[in-house]
Amino acid sequence: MNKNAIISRLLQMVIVLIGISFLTFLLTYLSPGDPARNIFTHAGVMPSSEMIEEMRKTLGLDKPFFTQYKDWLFNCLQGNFGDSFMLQKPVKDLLLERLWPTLKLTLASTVLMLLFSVPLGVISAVNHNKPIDYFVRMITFFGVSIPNFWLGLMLILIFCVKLGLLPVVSSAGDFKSLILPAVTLAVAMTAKYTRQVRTAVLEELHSDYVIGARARGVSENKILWGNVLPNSLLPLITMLGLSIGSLLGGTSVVEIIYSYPGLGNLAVSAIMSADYFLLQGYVLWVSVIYMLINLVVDISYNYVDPRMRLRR
Amino acid sequence: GGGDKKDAPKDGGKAAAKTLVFGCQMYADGGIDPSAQTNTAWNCSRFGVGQTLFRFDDNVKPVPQLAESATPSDGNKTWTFKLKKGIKFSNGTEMTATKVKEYLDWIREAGKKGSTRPQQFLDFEAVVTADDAAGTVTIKSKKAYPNMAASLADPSMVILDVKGSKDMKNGAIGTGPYMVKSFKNQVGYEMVANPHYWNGKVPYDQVKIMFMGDASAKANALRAGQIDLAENIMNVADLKALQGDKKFTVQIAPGTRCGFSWMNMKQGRPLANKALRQAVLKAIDYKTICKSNTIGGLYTPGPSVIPSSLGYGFDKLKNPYEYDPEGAKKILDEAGIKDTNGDGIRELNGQNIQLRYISYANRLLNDFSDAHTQYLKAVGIGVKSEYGSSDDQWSKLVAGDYDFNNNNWNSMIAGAPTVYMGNWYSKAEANYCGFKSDTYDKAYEELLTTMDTKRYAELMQTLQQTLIDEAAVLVDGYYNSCIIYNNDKVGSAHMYPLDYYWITDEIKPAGAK
Amino acid sequence: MFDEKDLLIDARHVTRRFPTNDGRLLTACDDINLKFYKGKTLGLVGESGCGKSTFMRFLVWLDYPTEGEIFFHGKDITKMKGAELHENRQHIQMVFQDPSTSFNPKMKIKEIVCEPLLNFNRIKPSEMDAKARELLELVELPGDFADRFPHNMSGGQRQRVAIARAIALEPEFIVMDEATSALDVSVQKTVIELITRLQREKNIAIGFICHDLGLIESFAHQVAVMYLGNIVEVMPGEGLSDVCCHPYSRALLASVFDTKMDFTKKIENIKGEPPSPLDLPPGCPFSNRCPHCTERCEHEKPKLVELTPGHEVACHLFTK
Amino acid sequence: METKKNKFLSNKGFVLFSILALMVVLVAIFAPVLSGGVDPTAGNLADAIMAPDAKHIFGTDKMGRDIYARVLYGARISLVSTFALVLTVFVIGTALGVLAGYFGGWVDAVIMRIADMMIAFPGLVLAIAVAGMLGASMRNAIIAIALVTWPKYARMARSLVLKVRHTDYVYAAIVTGSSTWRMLWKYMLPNTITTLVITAATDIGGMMMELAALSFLGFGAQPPTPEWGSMLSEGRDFIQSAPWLMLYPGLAIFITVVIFNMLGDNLRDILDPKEE
Amino acid sequence: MSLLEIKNVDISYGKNLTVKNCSLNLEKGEICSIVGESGSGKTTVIRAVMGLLPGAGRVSAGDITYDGIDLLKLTHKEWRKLRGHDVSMIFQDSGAMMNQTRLIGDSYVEYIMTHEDISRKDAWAKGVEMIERMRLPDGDRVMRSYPFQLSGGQRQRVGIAMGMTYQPKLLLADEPTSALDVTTQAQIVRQFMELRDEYGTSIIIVTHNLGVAAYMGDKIVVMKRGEVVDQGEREYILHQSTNPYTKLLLDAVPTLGGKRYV
Ligand SMILES: Nc1ncnc2c1ncn2[C@@H]1O[C@H](COP(=O)(O)OP(=O)(O)OP(=O)(O)O)[C@@H](O)[C@H]1O
Ligand SMILES: Nc1ncnc2c1ncn2[C@@H]1O[C@H](COP(=O)(O)OP(=O)(O)OP(=O)(O)O)[C@@H](O)[C@H]1O
Ligand SMILES: [Mg+2]
Ligand SMILES: [Mg+2]
Repeated sequence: MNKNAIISRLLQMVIVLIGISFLTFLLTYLSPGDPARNIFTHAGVMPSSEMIEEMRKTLGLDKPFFTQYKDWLFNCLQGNFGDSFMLQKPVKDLLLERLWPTLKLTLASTVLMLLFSVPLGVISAVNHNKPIDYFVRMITFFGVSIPNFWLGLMLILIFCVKLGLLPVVSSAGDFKSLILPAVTLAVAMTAKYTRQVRTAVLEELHSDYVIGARARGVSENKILWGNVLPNSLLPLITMLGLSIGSLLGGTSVVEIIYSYPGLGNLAVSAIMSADYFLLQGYVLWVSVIYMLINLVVDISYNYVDPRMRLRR
Repeated sequence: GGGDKKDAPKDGGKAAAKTLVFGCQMYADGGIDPSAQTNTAWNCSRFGVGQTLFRFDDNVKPVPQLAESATPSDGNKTWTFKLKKGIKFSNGTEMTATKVKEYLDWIREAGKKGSTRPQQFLDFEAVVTADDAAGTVTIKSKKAYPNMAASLADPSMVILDVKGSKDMKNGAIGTGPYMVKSFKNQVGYEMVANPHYWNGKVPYDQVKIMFMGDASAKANALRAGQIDLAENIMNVADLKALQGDKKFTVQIAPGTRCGFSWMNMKQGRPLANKALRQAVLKAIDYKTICKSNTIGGLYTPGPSVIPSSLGYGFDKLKNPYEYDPEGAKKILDEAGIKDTNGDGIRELNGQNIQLRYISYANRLLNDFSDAHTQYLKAVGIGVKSEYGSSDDQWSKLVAGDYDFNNNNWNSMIAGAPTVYMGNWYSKAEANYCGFKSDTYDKAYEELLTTMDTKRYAELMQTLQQTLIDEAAVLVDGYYNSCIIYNNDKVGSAHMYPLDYYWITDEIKPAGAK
Repeated sequence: MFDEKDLLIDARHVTRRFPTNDGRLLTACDDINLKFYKGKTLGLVGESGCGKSTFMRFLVWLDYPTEGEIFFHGKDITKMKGAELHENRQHIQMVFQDPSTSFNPKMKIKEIVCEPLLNFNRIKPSEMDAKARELLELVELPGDFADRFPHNMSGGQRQRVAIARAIALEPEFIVMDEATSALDVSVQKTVIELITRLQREKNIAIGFICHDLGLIESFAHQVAVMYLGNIVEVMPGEGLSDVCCHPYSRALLASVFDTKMDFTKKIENIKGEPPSPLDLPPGCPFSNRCPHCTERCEHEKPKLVELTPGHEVACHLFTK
Repeated sequence: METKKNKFLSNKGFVLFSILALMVVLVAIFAPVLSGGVDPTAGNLADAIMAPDAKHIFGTDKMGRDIYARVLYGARISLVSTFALVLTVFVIGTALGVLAGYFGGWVDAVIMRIADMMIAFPGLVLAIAVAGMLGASMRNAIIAIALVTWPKYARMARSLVLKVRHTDYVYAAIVTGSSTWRMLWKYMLPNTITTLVITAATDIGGMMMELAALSFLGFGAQPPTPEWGSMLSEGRDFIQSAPWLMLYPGLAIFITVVIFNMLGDNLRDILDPKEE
Repeated sequence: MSLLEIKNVDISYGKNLTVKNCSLNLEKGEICSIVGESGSGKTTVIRAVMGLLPGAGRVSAGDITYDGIDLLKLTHKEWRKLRGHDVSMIFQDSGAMMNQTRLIGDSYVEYIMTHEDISRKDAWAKGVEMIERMRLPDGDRVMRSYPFQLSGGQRQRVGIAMGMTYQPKLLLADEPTSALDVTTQAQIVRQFMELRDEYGTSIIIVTHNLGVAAYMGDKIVVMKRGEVVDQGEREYILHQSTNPYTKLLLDAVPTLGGKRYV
């Protein structure tokens, strides 16, 4: 990817982000809840209508929709995402605080996934249609079919409650409390990627250059490890970017089950308490991070794969 | 497992630091600034940091804590509090009358920004004067307070060292048995014993407060030994299992909260029909519900909106609507509310009854609503449930967009049910159900002004009985607070009806006297 | 040589530039002037990527030139739009190179050959069977093929179907983009015979793209040699090997292998590769590979000049 | 045609899982019969949380409802909503993807930018936001997931269209004067269908789980509707004391998802010979 | 004894008998052209010689002997020694037969180092030398390129360079010029001829182009539907063969100055 392409990608990103910000704002705007009232009810106070009116004014909720949107967007651009009603803190601080735990969880599960899926996928592909291949495929099927919210609870039951090996509540965010959430997230991903690796390796094994290498007398081992595997991992890079992105926005269930102090957990409670600024900030942030990750992945993919790097 | 092994030296002996690990729900953001939100004020009291001049005892009566006595004069408009001697804040500063005044002035000012609304408990205009020599604080107000000791027992009135607290949010300096050592967002607090504590030796050297998400997490963490003590496990199955487990003690206190469903009696609403309401009450077996595996132990059954334990004459109330499904059917039949089209649902004014039941996931409310629905169906009353967020429930309540609306409220704001009873006063904004009764209104207006406790009790009796007679409220039951501990770790703990007090000096390690 | 009355298509100064991803311009066709006459075949030869297809695609509205005009019956077809374009499509049809990819694999042969007729409401769907048979017989295929799918046929048969589809509308002009290069020589021969027969019968003009000078010589009335987006020589098809004189044309000629050649002869060939169409040389496009390259060739681009009627060449060797 | 039929029937896995899938469908259809006429929403609190016994073979839940009946009826909700969801994203995604791929230019740009937007949207958050706006219900959960899933289909359809968009046979059809509508309908669409059907088939399991996950979080089906995800969420509090509350609905999801995943995979093997 | 002897070979893909009873002899230094219609089994035959039949392909009957060795009985290890060393193969698109994501040099070095115990540096130098011998200027630059960065003609020459690294006794070429422009085709054909003249390599070349087949081949084999229908010396095939298919083919070749249809 050259400079122009990156610039145009960034421009597209900006357009998409404006769209997202608008949509987010619209969605929360249209939500039936009233944030002004929520501030009071959250604190256990029954507000009078004057109190609500006053609060609406201080929050700027009495202005027309587009003015509100404009103000908000303008503030966001300056790094001010407003304050959370629920936690009474700047949204930016809250998100920053939660970002790292979620990233940590995402990365941990990704690493776990890679550790298992690559060898399994290769073994399966090399032994195509042999018993071990069937076995691995079977396992992967179970892996993708277990709902992670069920798996998580079962893991808690076994490892925390029955065996007492790991903490029930992962709020500490230390290494021990990372294990189960990461495993829960990794199971389905590992299953999915094992299949991907298998397919990719099989496909590569059928490509012309393998025949070429054989015709030159190159050994099968060299063909597999030196050529086929690196090539089949290339498309995985892009997939990985997408998965990391969707993990960022999709860890909620697992984070909730394990009381893990991450973004997903925060988002769900923001929604439950109609904490709109927090929610809007969250959506924007996750989208930006998601897009940035994908951009980085695309650039690196373009860099790693010479076909992309050097072709016109 | 259990405790924190790293912090506790294994050699045992006297040198071993005693540590308590407490699992609780994180309310608000876990802050303890009483001026910020109601919940942060509560946290300050609950975590053993701040203490009030008076506090509520097992009967929800204010009893002296930091103050010795409270004396009213000038028609209850002026109150003089005499402070106990020798009380120090955890930083060693003495709690003088000036310090108390400082706090009371500060909270009313700082509270304007937050949602605590300290003016509910102490009027903004009230003038506080301190007499350090006499050790008294005098408060003069234009408004009469039936019992200002109760008002000042609200957690927002914890006495803190305003000038000494550098970080009010997570490091407020109070007079409680424990003081904050460190705070970790979303994770919890590390507390240590207050070296200057006024009420004897502090039982634990350290207290770790861990925030945990849902009810079963607390139960599981208790079993796994991750925590020693937990508050309010709102899950009967877990609670029962823990009760049955010799390793744990479950302490249940009848609380001040009442779970009840508003019945919308506004014009044009089906429940404006009194016969229908009466049938509803008769159709529901509230005793079985509160005894069931699902709810049992967490709620105490009762027909009135004031919890039976609070001593507002519960025993003298008469309930004409004990569970009697046949009776319910009879009432309906007699009122002409019959099922003529044979679909199992009765019609009112020619239309199938389809009552909208709004509820939300809090303190088992959804379970009550489900149960009510089941019982009502059995007598031919159709119900459609709409379960959403608390926000949703609330907006529908205010908009009058419901037939039943289930919630759980604290009946004892500032130690008295006055505010709470206003919910059915026809001129109150908080009357969301359109209830109107002259008897009720008259009694309530008198309740607001009387300073006579006996008269107050009589009026309360009238109010409660009126609501029952008019079949105005569908009461779920009275919510019980609880505290659960691991017997190997904790020797004693106590739960009060008002759950302002979790970590107190009454919690002692196992084996300690 | 040709009667100007028979002039069917007149392409003038046609240029096509493609913007590339990195913002540069790729010149695929560079100021091309060509004339097509009724009932005659123009063969367009040249190396792969020199812009032959790009040019022919303008004639069937699959692409539009960046500059220049193409007149068909006096009207500039590059400006046509909407209904006018649709009407005119009937007159110009195309046969594609690869018979295996030029049909929708999910359609039956009869649907394929009758599609143009249905598109212009020339027949009703009920008449499809009969019409398909008729068309198939015209291209010497058994009528029963109407109910087959393309993948059940051989390459030569498929290419006949493609021709049947192209002539279904009785067009005045057919573009054939390497219409026979995917076929075996024996099949190629029969297809060429078919094409020339149909041309004679229906007086169709043909633009035929080809690599093989030997083949094009055998049936084209005029041949244009293209190199790097430029027409470097236009000459009559008959006796081509005698008159052709552009160094590139000669190189092409020398590259033809056939069974009647002298096998002991060493092959003469030109060196190197054509320059990238992304940066065209300022002078003659062939200058870097030409054995006769002079300094003038490197700086000045030669124009097409007429040597004899019907024979034009763009080379400094032949300009005085 | 003949050979195609054989291809399906000769694939043992496909036959097996088709039968199993059919059984799941039959369970859904005949839930009232199989449950012995027990109403899945009716119960008595007096019987709440009873361990499995002869009367309630899967035990009862916290409202005293029969879990066996609820699991059976749950198949109805799950299947109907999942099929509705898959169908919705399939139709919308394919249509938009085909349009974007065929027309290119600004049509493509607009559609794909919207798709990018929806993809970059954290799926669950949008789902919950929709639930917040329209209220929590299965229908809204479907809308929410559809909103974030259609881009996948659109992208796929688009890339498939682009693959043929520049083939000779498409150009040939344009040259012969085919109308745009015909191009889309006869050329672009059929070309995308097989792959997208395969994708949809393999997605059924995943979407079923996503819907269950939303219900689990309380943003999907509402009690007392017998839905597996919400049953799990209800049972979650009782994981220790009454594990049957979680076990049966969990198994139901797992088994159904496995069956549909396997079916989809076998279908892929049959329709897409490239894969193996 | 001939260098290569194919005797009554049948080749099948699974249950389909694709090539029937094929026999062919090749002497040292001889070039044999195989022509025939598409799908007639030309590629199959030379792949069988190389022991590289794709998928379920296998030789189901007959013998293939190379230099006295029965090729059908070789073990994997013996094959590896032979392939790329004594017997080389050149494909229609040599570029595609190299790993697209690795430098040509890397593939080349990998190849050299499987057959020879030399350092990477020497292997590289050897590659450069071979490439330059194929008249590609700047062999080092070519080695540092990816396959897709070269033009078709250049790639084909790299393929030939690789194939000729060990001066194989037998070179199998499957349509080595079909993907190229006519002018490039002429260059490649010329290079092939030079190989035989310089090293005495025996070549089997599969081609569609009868002109090329005739120009190169001492011997021409005509195949149709999996069978060898005609074979013999060039002169015989071009002028004396009575086989109708051969005649049909020859008749169809367009020749300059030959028959015109218009
Ligand atoms: N749509 C396009 N965008 C960018 N470049 C293009 C496009 N179409 C063609 N080109 C470029 O224009 C040049 C001429 O292409 P064209 O297809 O006309 O060549 P050709 O002479 O027909 O070649 P061939 O004989 O291989 O078919 C080539 O370099 C090609 O890469
Ligand atoms: N891997 C394979 N599996 C099954 N059949 C195959 C395979 N490869 C080739 N065939 C079949 O074997 C026959 C001969 O194919 P082959 O590639 O040898 O022909 P060819 O003469 O080289 O044709 P072309 O001129 O098109 O290259 C064809 O009918 C082909 O379909
Ligand atoms: Mg072309
Ligand atoms: Mg071949």
